[in-house]
Amino acid sequence: MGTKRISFKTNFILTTVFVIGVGFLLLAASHSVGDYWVRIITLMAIYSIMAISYTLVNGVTGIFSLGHAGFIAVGAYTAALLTLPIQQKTMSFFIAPLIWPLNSIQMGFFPATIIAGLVAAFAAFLVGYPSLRVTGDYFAIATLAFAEIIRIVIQNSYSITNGSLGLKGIPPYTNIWWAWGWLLVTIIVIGSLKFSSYGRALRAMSEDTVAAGAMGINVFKHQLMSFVVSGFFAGIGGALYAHWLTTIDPRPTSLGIMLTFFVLIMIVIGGLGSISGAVLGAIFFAFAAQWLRIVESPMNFFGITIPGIPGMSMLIFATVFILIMLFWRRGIMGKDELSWQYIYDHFAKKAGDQD
Amino acid sequence: MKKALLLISIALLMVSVMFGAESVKIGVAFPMTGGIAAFGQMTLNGVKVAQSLYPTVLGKKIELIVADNRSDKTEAANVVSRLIDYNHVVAIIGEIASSHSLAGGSIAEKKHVPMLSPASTNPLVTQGKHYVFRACFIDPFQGHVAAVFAHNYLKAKTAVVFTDVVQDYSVGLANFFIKDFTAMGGKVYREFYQSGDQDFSAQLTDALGKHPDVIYVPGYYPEIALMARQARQLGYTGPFLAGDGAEAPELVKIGGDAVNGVYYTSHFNADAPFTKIGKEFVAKYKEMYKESPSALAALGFDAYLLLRNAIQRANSTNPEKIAEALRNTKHFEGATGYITIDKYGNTIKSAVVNVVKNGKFTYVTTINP
Amino acid sequence: MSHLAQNLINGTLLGGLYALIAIGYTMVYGILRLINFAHGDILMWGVYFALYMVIALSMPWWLGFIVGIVLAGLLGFSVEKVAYRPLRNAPRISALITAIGISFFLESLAVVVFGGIPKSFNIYPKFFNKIVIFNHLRIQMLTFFILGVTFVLLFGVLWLLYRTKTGTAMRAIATDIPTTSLMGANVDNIISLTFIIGSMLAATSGIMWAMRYPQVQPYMGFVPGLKAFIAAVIGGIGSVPGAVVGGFILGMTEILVVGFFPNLAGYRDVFAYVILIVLLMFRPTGIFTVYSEQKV
Amino acid sequence: MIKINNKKDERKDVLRLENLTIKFGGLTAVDSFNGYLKEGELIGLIGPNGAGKTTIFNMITGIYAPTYGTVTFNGIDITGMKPYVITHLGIARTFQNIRLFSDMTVLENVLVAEHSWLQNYKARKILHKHEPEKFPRPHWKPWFWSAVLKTPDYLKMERHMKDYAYELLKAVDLDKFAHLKASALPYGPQRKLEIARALATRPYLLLLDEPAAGMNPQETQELAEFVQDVRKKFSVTILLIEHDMKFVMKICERIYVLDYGKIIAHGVPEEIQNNKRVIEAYLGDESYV
Repeated sequence: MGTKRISFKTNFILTTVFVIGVGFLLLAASHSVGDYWVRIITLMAIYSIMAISYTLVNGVTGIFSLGHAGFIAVGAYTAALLTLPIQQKTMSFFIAPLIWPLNSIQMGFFPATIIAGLVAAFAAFLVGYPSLRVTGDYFAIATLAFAEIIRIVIQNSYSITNGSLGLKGIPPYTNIWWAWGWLLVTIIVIGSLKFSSYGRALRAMSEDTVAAGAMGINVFKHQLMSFVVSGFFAGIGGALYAHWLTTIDPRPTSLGIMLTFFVLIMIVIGGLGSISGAVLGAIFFAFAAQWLRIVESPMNFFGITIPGIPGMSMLIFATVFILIMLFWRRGIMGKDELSWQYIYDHFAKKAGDQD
Repeated sequence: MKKALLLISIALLMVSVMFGAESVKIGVAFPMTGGIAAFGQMTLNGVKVAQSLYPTVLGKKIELIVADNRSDKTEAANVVSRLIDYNHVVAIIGEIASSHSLAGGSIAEKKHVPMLSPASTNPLVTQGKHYVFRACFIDPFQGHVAAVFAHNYLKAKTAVVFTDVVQDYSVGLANFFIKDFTAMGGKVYREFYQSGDQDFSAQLTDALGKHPDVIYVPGYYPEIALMARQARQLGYTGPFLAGDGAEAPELVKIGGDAVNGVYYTSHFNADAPFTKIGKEFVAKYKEMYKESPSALAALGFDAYLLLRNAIQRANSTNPEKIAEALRNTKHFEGATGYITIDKYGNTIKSAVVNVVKNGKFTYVTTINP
Repeated sequence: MSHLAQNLINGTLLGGLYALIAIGYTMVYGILRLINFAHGDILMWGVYFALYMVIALSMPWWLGFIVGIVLAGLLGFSVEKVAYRPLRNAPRISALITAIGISFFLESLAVVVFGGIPKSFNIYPKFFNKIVIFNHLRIQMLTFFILGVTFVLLFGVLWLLYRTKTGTAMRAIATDIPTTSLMGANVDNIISLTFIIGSMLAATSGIMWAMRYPQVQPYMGFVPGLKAFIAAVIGGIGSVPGAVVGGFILGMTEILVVGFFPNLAGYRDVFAYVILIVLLMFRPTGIFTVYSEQKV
Repeated sequence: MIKINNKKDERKDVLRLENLTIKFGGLTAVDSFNGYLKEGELIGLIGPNGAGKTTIFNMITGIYAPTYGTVTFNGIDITGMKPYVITHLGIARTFQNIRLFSDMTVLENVLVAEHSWLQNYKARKILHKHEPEKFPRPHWKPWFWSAVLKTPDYLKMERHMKDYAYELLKAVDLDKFAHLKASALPYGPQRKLEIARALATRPYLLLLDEPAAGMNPQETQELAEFVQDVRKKFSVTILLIEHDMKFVMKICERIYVLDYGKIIAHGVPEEIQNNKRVIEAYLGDESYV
């Protein structure tokens, strides 16, 4: 049982080296793999932010929300409305003009992102405050209903969101550095939260709310806090997404329940409750969505053409999803984190097995 | 063994390089799966007909690279990026749905590669863009055509307009119809629904209380078919008027007898093509697919030809030059009529009005811009 | 006046369809405490089964419908057996996530097997489209058929639950699984039976849905499923009569709101969700209280 | 006829339960329970299965709100307060079926209970009103942000919490398992850990729900010593529910006997042992052997 504990100093140095290493990798990638893959790599970071913020609620805190897409949508719309050039706004809003003061505001990407996060966090507070009074699957349904309400309101508010016409011409600010930079911030903040006294309280609640209450934890307040923090980063993710795609609309397939399902797939693959798992799940999802094009397009094996099967990639994702839930419920990481300690323990165990 | 493999791979590489040198790559970004896969499939059929009729340009073979956007907006942007960056296409025929064209268009714009949408009718798609074009007319024009038709042909005084609040397409058409129809002295009442709705009895009960001369439903065929059925059940016998979203064989399949008397504005009618090339297209299409082409197929056909024509006039496969040539398209003879592209990338061309008669799409009239 | 009456008839019709789906939801929830997200998708598969029985195997329409309904029952049975049974003792959240996964899977599979393009469902006799004019009200024959079937099935289910041994066992399991199994009832069989009945009811509703709105597509089950769940919550989840009442309340509300405030049509779904949320906040047990959840 | 030792007790009341009644639907689970705990006492609450013992615990700790009656703790009426506030005020408990946070380590289990140190603001406010001299006005700190930003303040607090947690674990002899998952512990140590976790909230009053359940006689013996030890070391008042009569008779100063939600006897162990009604109530119950 001689597992050594890695000291804080070693940990810090290794992590710094790792972050710088990833930075160099990204730098190299942005110059060599071409714009298409750079876009996908950027998308990976955006998905990761959405997944981490989702896993904070669904995994770490153990309350099952189905309303994540609602907060992403709030963040996306807020940021987009703040950065859209005024001229573009007047052109886009041809059904009903944009209301004051949004019609005369244009600001930089960074403040817009922060405001998007704050507005999404506020939305999360408004949704969480009533919803958290119910538990379990009722909570899931209540948040799903709230997310749909958010989407429908966006769809019908022509003078604020341009309704079903959506927004276009959003400046393409999101690049690999913004996305991965925000991902780093997200990991640091939510990681720091998870491994603080508050994080312990959240994890305790996820196991047993009654026992946690008996240990003096204000369950409602902590759940709400986790929900609001999650909402903030979902909003950031939404803002990055809007400026990555440059156009957003309130269709169910773009910022609706489908998006929540996708993020759910990511965190189930990665392991509910693990930040590093969420990142791995998101990277896997973004990559596999491209890679699975192979099964959908016709294949040519030495002159024999196998017709592609449309819709196959989603079926594969769904199958993987169910198989994980049935046979491998911890996913890649379970609730653990990919820390140096984890890696060390892993290898120490391997070495031990060989002895 | 290893050597043999190496040799084969080198040979393959050389073949592909040679082949690459001989061909002009054009990307096709359509939804082939997901919610609007049917549209992608129809349009692609038209593109393929065009390719089989005119397979070369500037003495080189035209190679189509089809990429599926899965009816998903994120993927719509990804495939355009993929086509430009990974497949090195010189131009893109693409994106059917307007929201997808908006997502893909911004990538094409950034990369200075011309993108020609066959069927995105939302005015925002080309707005402010230099490299995004379309082969179809835009929503305001279609709304205008419908208003003119309702007023002059149907002699309607009162219209009820059903808007699909979820579809920008429907909102656009409805608004421009209302603007023009009231300007002509008509009276308009509004009702609302959304895609995926299946029960319109509440709105219809309300609408029929207004005794309309025409019901304008600029939506998509599933809802139009259901609405027509329910309206007939509620006793409405008058005409319906719709946009090109009504045009699909399923309209008749779902709607049955109830959709007889549904007029719709469209780009094309296979029974009455009024250009020479249109006739050629219909013949070839029937030969290849054993059925009549849809308007989307005709638009796909025209998109391919417009692009080929632009490459010929540019006498180059340089994307910048192709875009420049596209912008100068004047009175080009396509299957859907004579097409002129204005400086905004939009087309100026005539619209047709068809009607469902005994379960068949029948030509009624042509309305010029 | 006739405007109101017409809307009331339309509302009853929609409500009846919701009610049939909600019964399946409420029965499964009552027994397993599981929101069976896949319920709406089983409905969709039932409709496709019926369609293909009639089109591909050229069965008469009524036989096709019955076979479709039976096959949907089998599908519900297999879903429970393959996906839910192994998770019966797992945390409830895992079961819920799996249910979402199953829903996603059944939809994706339908896209691959049947294609994503809506298919028309014109396989029933024209007789149902006939219209009876009654004092300015126009009522489709289908309306009588749907209402008739709904009420017959509803009373059938109530009879099964309250007048048969199996039904007693079902209600017993709903309160306490371990005790019931001690008392000699085969819990697995009874849970399977619940899924079969629920799925068959959903398929019946789905087929009637397709008769009224004659098109079939892979995502057709999602919205009715969600609405039916809301109906079940309104009525008090776990209560079969509650589900029926909830279904009628919801159907009626939706039709009346759109009928009298046409401008709010865009917000129609919001009403259902707001009803749901308000109810969850203030009376989570619904109209017919069946179970209280406190257990420490 | 209930016999009560009427000797005058000068110690102050830690807990006083008056007419405590709860009804579930038509069923009265606990009927007018009256009882008290003096400072430093170790009191037993016994009765056959389903007599309503755990329900009383749940009412004291705020999990159930009583239908009638009041719970007074240190002179404060805590009836109907939220469980976490009651814990902050100084009542901690264990559970009949061990409810450890099994996915977390032994150390983390204790640290979770110390989390309330950061934010028992509400409880302090209540206490402040009652005993201003004992609880000076609390300084509110944005602990949440400190925790996320890892300010020196927070790190100091965290170190302090860890030190105390180790101290507690040492006291229950579990410090060597600090980094093991709680679920990996054997049964007996899990019981002990649950007590240590309850102690980490720094209670005045400790409620133990069947601490000896599932233990063999030797373990029970050890536990009896351990409980007495805890009372002395942490100067807490203890109320415990137990089935094992020998255990209760041995360590408790007074005993309440409950049957069908009603008190049927109350007194010192000797009195209870010879009470006819208690014997009657326990006759059919196998656990009384």
